[in-house]
Amino acid sequence: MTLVTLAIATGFALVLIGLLGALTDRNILRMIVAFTIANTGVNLVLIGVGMLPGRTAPILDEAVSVAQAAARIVDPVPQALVLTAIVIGLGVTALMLAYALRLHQTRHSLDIRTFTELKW
Amino acid sequence: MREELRKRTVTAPDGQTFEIEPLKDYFCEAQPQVQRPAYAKIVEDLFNWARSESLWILGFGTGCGAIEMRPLMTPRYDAYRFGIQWRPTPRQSNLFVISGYLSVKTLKRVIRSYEQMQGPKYVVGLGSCTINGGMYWDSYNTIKQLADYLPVDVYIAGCMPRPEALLAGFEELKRIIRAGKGEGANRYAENFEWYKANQKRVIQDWDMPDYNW
Amino acid sequence: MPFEWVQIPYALLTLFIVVNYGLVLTALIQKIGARVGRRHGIRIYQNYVDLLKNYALRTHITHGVMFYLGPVFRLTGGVGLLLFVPTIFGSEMFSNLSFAGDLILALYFVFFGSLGMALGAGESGHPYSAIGVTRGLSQVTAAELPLALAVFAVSLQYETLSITEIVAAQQGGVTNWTLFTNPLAVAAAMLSFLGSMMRPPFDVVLAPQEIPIGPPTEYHSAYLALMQTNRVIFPVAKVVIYMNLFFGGATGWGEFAVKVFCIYMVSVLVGVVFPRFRVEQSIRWFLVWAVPIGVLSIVIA
Amino acid sequence: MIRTFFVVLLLLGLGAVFAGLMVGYTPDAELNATARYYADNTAADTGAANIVTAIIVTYRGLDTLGEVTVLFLTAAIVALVLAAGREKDPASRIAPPPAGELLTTGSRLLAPLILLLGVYVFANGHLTPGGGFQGGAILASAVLLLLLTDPLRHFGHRLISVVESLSGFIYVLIGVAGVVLAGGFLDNRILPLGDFGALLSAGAIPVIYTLIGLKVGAEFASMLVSLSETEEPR
Amino acid sequence: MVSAIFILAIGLGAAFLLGLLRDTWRGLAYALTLAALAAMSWIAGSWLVALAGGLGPVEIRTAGFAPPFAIALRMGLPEAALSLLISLTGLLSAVYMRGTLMRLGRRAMAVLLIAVMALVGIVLTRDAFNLFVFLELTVIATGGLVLLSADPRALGAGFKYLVVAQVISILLLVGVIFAYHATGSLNIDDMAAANLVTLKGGAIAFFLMFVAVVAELKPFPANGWALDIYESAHPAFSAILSAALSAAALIAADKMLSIGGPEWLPVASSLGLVSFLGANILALAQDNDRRLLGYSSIGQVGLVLVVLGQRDILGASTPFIAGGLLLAHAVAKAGFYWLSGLVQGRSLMDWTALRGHPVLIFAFVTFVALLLGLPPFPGFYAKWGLVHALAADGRYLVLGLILLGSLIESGYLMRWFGYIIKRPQVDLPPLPSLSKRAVVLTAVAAGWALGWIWGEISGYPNLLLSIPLLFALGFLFIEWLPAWVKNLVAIAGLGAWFWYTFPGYDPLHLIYAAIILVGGAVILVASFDAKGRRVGFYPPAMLMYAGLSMLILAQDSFAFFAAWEYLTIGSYFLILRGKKSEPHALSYILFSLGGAFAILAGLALGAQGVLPFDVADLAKAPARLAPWIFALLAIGFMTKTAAIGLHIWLPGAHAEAETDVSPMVSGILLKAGLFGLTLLLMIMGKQSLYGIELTYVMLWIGALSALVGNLLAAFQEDAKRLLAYSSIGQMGYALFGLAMMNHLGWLMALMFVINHYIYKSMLFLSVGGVAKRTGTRDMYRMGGLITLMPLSFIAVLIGIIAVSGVPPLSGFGGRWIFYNAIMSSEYRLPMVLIFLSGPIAFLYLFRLIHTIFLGQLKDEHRKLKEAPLWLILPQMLYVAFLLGFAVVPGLALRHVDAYISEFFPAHALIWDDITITSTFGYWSPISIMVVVGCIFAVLFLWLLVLNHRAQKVKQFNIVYSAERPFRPETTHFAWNFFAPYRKALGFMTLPLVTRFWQAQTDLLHSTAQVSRRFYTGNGQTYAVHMLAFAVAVYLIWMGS
Repeated sequence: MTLVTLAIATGFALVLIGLLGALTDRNILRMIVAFTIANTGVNLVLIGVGMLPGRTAPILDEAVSVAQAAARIVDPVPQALVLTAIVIGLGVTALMLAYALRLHQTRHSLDIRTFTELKW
Repeated sequence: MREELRKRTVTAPDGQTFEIEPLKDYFCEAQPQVQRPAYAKIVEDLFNWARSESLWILGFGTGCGAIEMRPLMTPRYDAYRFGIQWRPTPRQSNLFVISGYLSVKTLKRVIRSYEQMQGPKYVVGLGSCTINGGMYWDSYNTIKQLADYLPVDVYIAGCMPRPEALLAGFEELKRIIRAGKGEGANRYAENFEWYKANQKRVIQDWDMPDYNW
Repeated sequence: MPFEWVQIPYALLTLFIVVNYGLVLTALIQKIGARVGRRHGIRIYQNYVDLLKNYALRTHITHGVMFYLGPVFRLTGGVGLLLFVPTIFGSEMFSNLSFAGDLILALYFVFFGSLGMALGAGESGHPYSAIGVTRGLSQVTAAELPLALAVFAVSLQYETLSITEIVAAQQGGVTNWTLFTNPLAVAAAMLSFLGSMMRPPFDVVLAPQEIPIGPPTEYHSAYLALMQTNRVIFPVAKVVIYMNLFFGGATGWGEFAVKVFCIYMVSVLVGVVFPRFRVEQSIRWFLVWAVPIGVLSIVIA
Repeated sequence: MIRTFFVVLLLLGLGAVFAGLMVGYTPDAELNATARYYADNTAADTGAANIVTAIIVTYRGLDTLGEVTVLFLTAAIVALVLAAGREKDPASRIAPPPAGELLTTGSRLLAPLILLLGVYVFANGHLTPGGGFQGGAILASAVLLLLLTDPLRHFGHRLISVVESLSGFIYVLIGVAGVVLAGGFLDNRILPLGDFGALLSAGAIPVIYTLIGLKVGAEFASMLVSLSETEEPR
Repeated sequence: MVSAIFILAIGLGAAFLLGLLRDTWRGLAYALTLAALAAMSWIAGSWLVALAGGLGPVEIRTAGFAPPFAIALRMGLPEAALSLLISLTGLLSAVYMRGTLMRLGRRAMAVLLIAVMALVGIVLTRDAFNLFVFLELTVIATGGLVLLSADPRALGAGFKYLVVAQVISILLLVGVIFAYHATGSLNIDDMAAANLVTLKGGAIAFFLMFVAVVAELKPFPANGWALDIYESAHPAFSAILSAALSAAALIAADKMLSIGGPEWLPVASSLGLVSFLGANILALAQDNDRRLLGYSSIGQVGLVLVVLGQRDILGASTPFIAGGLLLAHAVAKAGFYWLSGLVQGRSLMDWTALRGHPVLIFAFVTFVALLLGLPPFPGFYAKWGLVHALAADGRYLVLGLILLGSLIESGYLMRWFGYIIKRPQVDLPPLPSLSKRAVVLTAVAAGWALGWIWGEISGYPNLLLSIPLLFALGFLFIEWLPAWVKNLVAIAGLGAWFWYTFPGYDPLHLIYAAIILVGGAVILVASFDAKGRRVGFYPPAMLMYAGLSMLILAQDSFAFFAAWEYLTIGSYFLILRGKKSEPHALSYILFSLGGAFAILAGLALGAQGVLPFDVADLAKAPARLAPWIFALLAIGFMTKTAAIGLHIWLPGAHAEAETDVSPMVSGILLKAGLFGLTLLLMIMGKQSLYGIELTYVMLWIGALSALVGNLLAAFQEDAKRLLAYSSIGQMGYALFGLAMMNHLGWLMALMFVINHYIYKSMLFLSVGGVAKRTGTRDMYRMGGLITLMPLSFIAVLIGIIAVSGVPPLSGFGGRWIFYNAIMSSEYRLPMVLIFLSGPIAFLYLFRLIHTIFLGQLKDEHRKLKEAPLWLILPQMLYVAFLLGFAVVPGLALRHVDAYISEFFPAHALIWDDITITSTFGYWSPISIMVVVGCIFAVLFLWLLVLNHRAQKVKQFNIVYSAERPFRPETTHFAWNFFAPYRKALGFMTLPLVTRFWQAQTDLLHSTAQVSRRFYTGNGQTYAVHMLAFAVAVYLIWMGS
């Protein structure tokens, strides 16, 4: 197993673990943490997919000239994407935390099962 | 007076209220009139013959004497061959056989039925009870003389009279009719006040119009 | 068939003959019924006397316009029915007013009188009248069905709806009668005939003693006389239709008298030996026994 | 229990999907067309040495604008959410014990340094690893430090909000300028590309990254401040 | 033209600018927000105009580089339309939410702006990852906007939404990155060009992207979270969610499908169908208005997804169809949600508050019509096109399920409308806010405008521009006039239209036209009786007449079907006006729409995709399909004529309608079905299916209808129900006549058409007049009215003689033709039923006249007056006409007879001077009349001579077994009139059909009740649903 596949496999495993936590734990804070884990896993997958074995970071400097760049650097696109993904994940997490805070303030509970007044 | 015959106030669907006077509103109040015979005597004679040969008896047994009417329908007496038959409705009958004693309660029904028959109409009193009360002469609740209440054409005496006597009585009635003397309905109309007074004297709970059309 | 004025007196003549024939016939049939009970029964002219008496009554009441018109409707129905059907085959004189319509007219005109009568009886306000009418209407729905089927079968058989032509097709011997050429239809029709003659076991409509006498309970005097007149015309008119459709019609008054009598007697014979059916019983009876025969007749035709 | 079992079953299904992806995956030996284009042309197109930065700020600038907007949005909503639950009267809150002298002085010493580092990181985003987001986060960490050391410190929402909004608005304006002056929305060539590898090069990229840095720092700070203000009394 | 990128830039810039404002400058902030939204709308609108003007789609590059190296946007016609939709919805919602936004301040406004911007971004972007970014922006903005609600439960709903959104975003991201890996590009067009699904690993990657985007459509059953938001969010936000977000998500799904290629179209279709059906079924069980609307949204979106999934056969018309459905849905649903903000209660019953506010009711009706795809709204054109395409390609299952779903949808929407109009009004008046009402009315205007636009681009004559329809709609604007003025206008309109179109009719059409237009005008005479303004009567009535008159003029199938829908809707509103008509009107509209769908399917099958399709070309339908087409159309038309099995709507609908409405819906409306059947049989003739001749089946249906209709009529206590059941029987006769497929059968059917119009209108009017005076329709409560209401009595008398077919009135003519017709028919067995049902008619007819007019007069009726003059007047016209028609039927019939000879030459009648002769018999109406009249007159005179002195007696002067009656009530024999008959044949009146349909609806409702338990309200469970949905789709896809 190469480093790349290992990274991707680990990423997927994190996603699954995160989802398992998010779907079975009743506490909403722990659900949020679990989603963070899953997001991390996704980010890892993103990076892993852009990885080309044995290449270097996509920064042009003395070590990597423009002419050699195509042969020396890894795929820069996933790296750019992962940044966006991280930030978005962060935003959603923050929002969920704020929700959790408000839910706790108004309902004095963090159990997801208590917020079922809307149903059917 | 019975509750359903008392005056009452009703509300129409459109909301207005008004009074109902059942005796007035439900029943015709006209008095009976004396009916003249046909202008030509020969026509009237023909009619009288027809009337006499077509006696339709109201199927209303008022007392025990009614038992003597049934044999008339049997093969033994077979009154049909004399033009006599029984009708279930007073409208179509013209002969009322008061069969035996007549209680006051029944009298009321008899009067109503008699008045609902169409003239000319005839009354036959059957048995002694209709003549003088018979064995019920001192009963507080039967009438004694039928003729006080209805215009009787023929009395058939006996207690009971046998069917043969009835047949004989009918033959007598036919003779009377043919002779143009079967004018009971007209007598009733002429002496209406008198009959009514007699009737009302015995019938205490009079709750019908004076004449039942 | 063009109309000529002379047809009016001819039609009246037919009417006259039929009325007298009917009066005598009904008395005769009553007499026969009495003889079954070992009585003498009424005199043969009794119907004339009763009729005369009723016309001669001196007092009358009326419950209203429809009550007044009911008997008129009734008798119009009877007279009309008689006159819309040719009585004597081959006779211009006694083909009456059949130029106005064919078999269908006759069949539907049957209801004209009943309808008017029902309305008149209804206006009398007597509950028994209405009960009688409901019984009559209920029974007629099932009783008419076999006849309708039979008529349909017969008109299919002769491919015409004209009564005259149907009669014509049956001429030339007894075997040409529908009775023999289409026995199923005739059987169905005759069962239906029983139901329409107001005789036991199908006389629950009048049901004397139970609902006094049903629709005519309030009728009397001339009203009743009109209805009595109808009662002698109407059955004869009806029997004439049966005679024309199924029994070869009549070529002369003699044949007419005999055939009508015989056909009429069918219902009498049944009537004197059977007790009365309730409405639902008679409906079931017709549906179970008569209708299948009728259906069979049109399926085969 | 049944639920957990069911979830595990589902995740196994999802795992199968992922396994399918893994099976179908072979690492590229060569860069694909897009990546090759970036490797070959970034320097010429944008003048940025850090290809990732070029992609983030220019090529996929719209994503980044969205990203910034996500943060802005989150900050706004967090403020909304928390404002709704905030107690009206700050006076009723019981003051925690004051921070010690050591903490206060130490944080005062560190904060400017941290801010400086942050500015360095985003200002050099087009040349070295790092950039506006990273720099902004570092900026916000200074605020965090201050909040941790002195929970009573009151930050001016106004300043944060002005920085946040103004930087965002200018970012959009620069984007629009790209439409007007150059090839399209967020085109960095509205400014000269300059010398490859210099600090002031790569057109508008350093400007945008600076704005992003400021904005991200302000957003995070705003969120942190909002959260700190909801701290419940003990 | 301003670049489309400015829509995004303005939204964002304004959002950021809002942050610069002081928190207290809320007015300014609000103004800025509105200005930004208006500017966005204006840009989108200007693009829409330009693109509609023929400009091709424009690609917008960002950063100055070509895709896939930089993100590209595209502005095409669909994008422009949806951008406009989204930004306008945002603008209007912002206007609507003024109070809330002002309270919460600039941050909330910024969130709103960003939400709208992000939605437009989803629409415009052509980049997969960019799509993800905008989706996430939408998610977060939604998370924020949910908080605008005053409902404390919204918090929980928002959190559930975020949980599910996390799962979705994980799937989407993984999908995007692997898709990028497979194709080397993030551009959607590149992915499509590279045939992603065929690449290694690409299929699963696509699957993940696809399922994530579809999940944004809130597909049934993975949508509990969305419903909670719909229920608890601010209505204006729900409007955005339902209208704008759905639109955006749909276009995202469309982009995905463009990548996935044809292989994924069936998947999309199936998911859409499941959503459409499932959501609509579940909506049946809802009693919360917003949740119901949420389900309806999900259903509608599912339908559009189906359309997208059918693009392989829809081809170039996909945008027209999908757009029609989507825009109609968006406008209607946004309108509904805005309207729900005006209603204070949350139960469906609380919407009764709208009653008494005609404008709001009109808004509601418009929205319902938009949603259901009724003409002239875009959904109608869209469904028309969709159904035709599906039928042409043989996708019958999809077609059937779509129609079924639509029917269910109309079920709960129409039921709701019935509640609003008829249920006891709650004491919570709608909010008086003018701005909110203005927003709602804008949606109404938009709906009608869309209708006009779709009419213009449909390629058909614009439905909104037909004169009869405009005439009917015109009554909306003169509702303030008194009823008699409107009535005059209506009568004049009908007359003028008849005069105007008169030259164009052949004899057959002339009969129908005369009944509809002249007959309609005569019935309208009775409407002069109404007092006041009678709001809400004339528009639907004239809509019905418009539909009817357009129906007989229709040449192509489109015009025909549109007219059919018009008359259905108009009559529905008319029927609903009755006092207790709510359930009956509902079953009417459901059966009618079901029938209409059958007609639609039949026409579509017949057209085989060739449009416009002349109805007469049905004759050229391929032999394989012809019987099916025939059956579908026949079922549709027979629904209208209430043939047995499809009849249960009729009695209630006709009986509960108003006095002058009953004759309209009975005397005239039923003829629409007969007209359809006439056309159908004339064009398609005899058809066999599996060796069974369909006309033979129709014969049986007609005969059974006649029998059961008559039988049931005999057992009714309610006079108008009696007449209604009688109509079923009469229509059975007519159906029978048509199905005989011979000359005389048709002549009889057409005679029935005329006769039934006359006597049923007359009877309904007279019975209605009596009911009006007596205050009841129960016949046993009446009685003895003959002297009080003699004219009504005469009308009924003549009517029943005519109905029963007794000579000498015109009914007999029908029977005579009927007998002659069956003589020449090949089939015998069904006749048995007809023969049986004939005399049964006497039962109910006698009951009708006896129990009302004869028998014993009731105390409280002693002072009744004759029915109002305006009701009597048309009745007397009918009486005169009946008598005239009885004497000279040839005036009308001989032309029809000649016309029918073109189709069935055999057995034509011979019309001599006074005698009518057929192959079998003859009939002379005048002679019969004269003979009967003479006999009657003579006998009457004779009786007068004898009994002229008869004593008039009163009602209790009857022989009563020597007693006397007690009360009229106990003496009037009327209740359970045919008790012995019920004993004999009552088994045939068991409500089997009612039970059958009841069982169907019960089944649907219990399914809904059981399935809704599935939505436990637990956010985690919803996430599990989501995941399960994804896995299930995967497994199904793997399996196929």
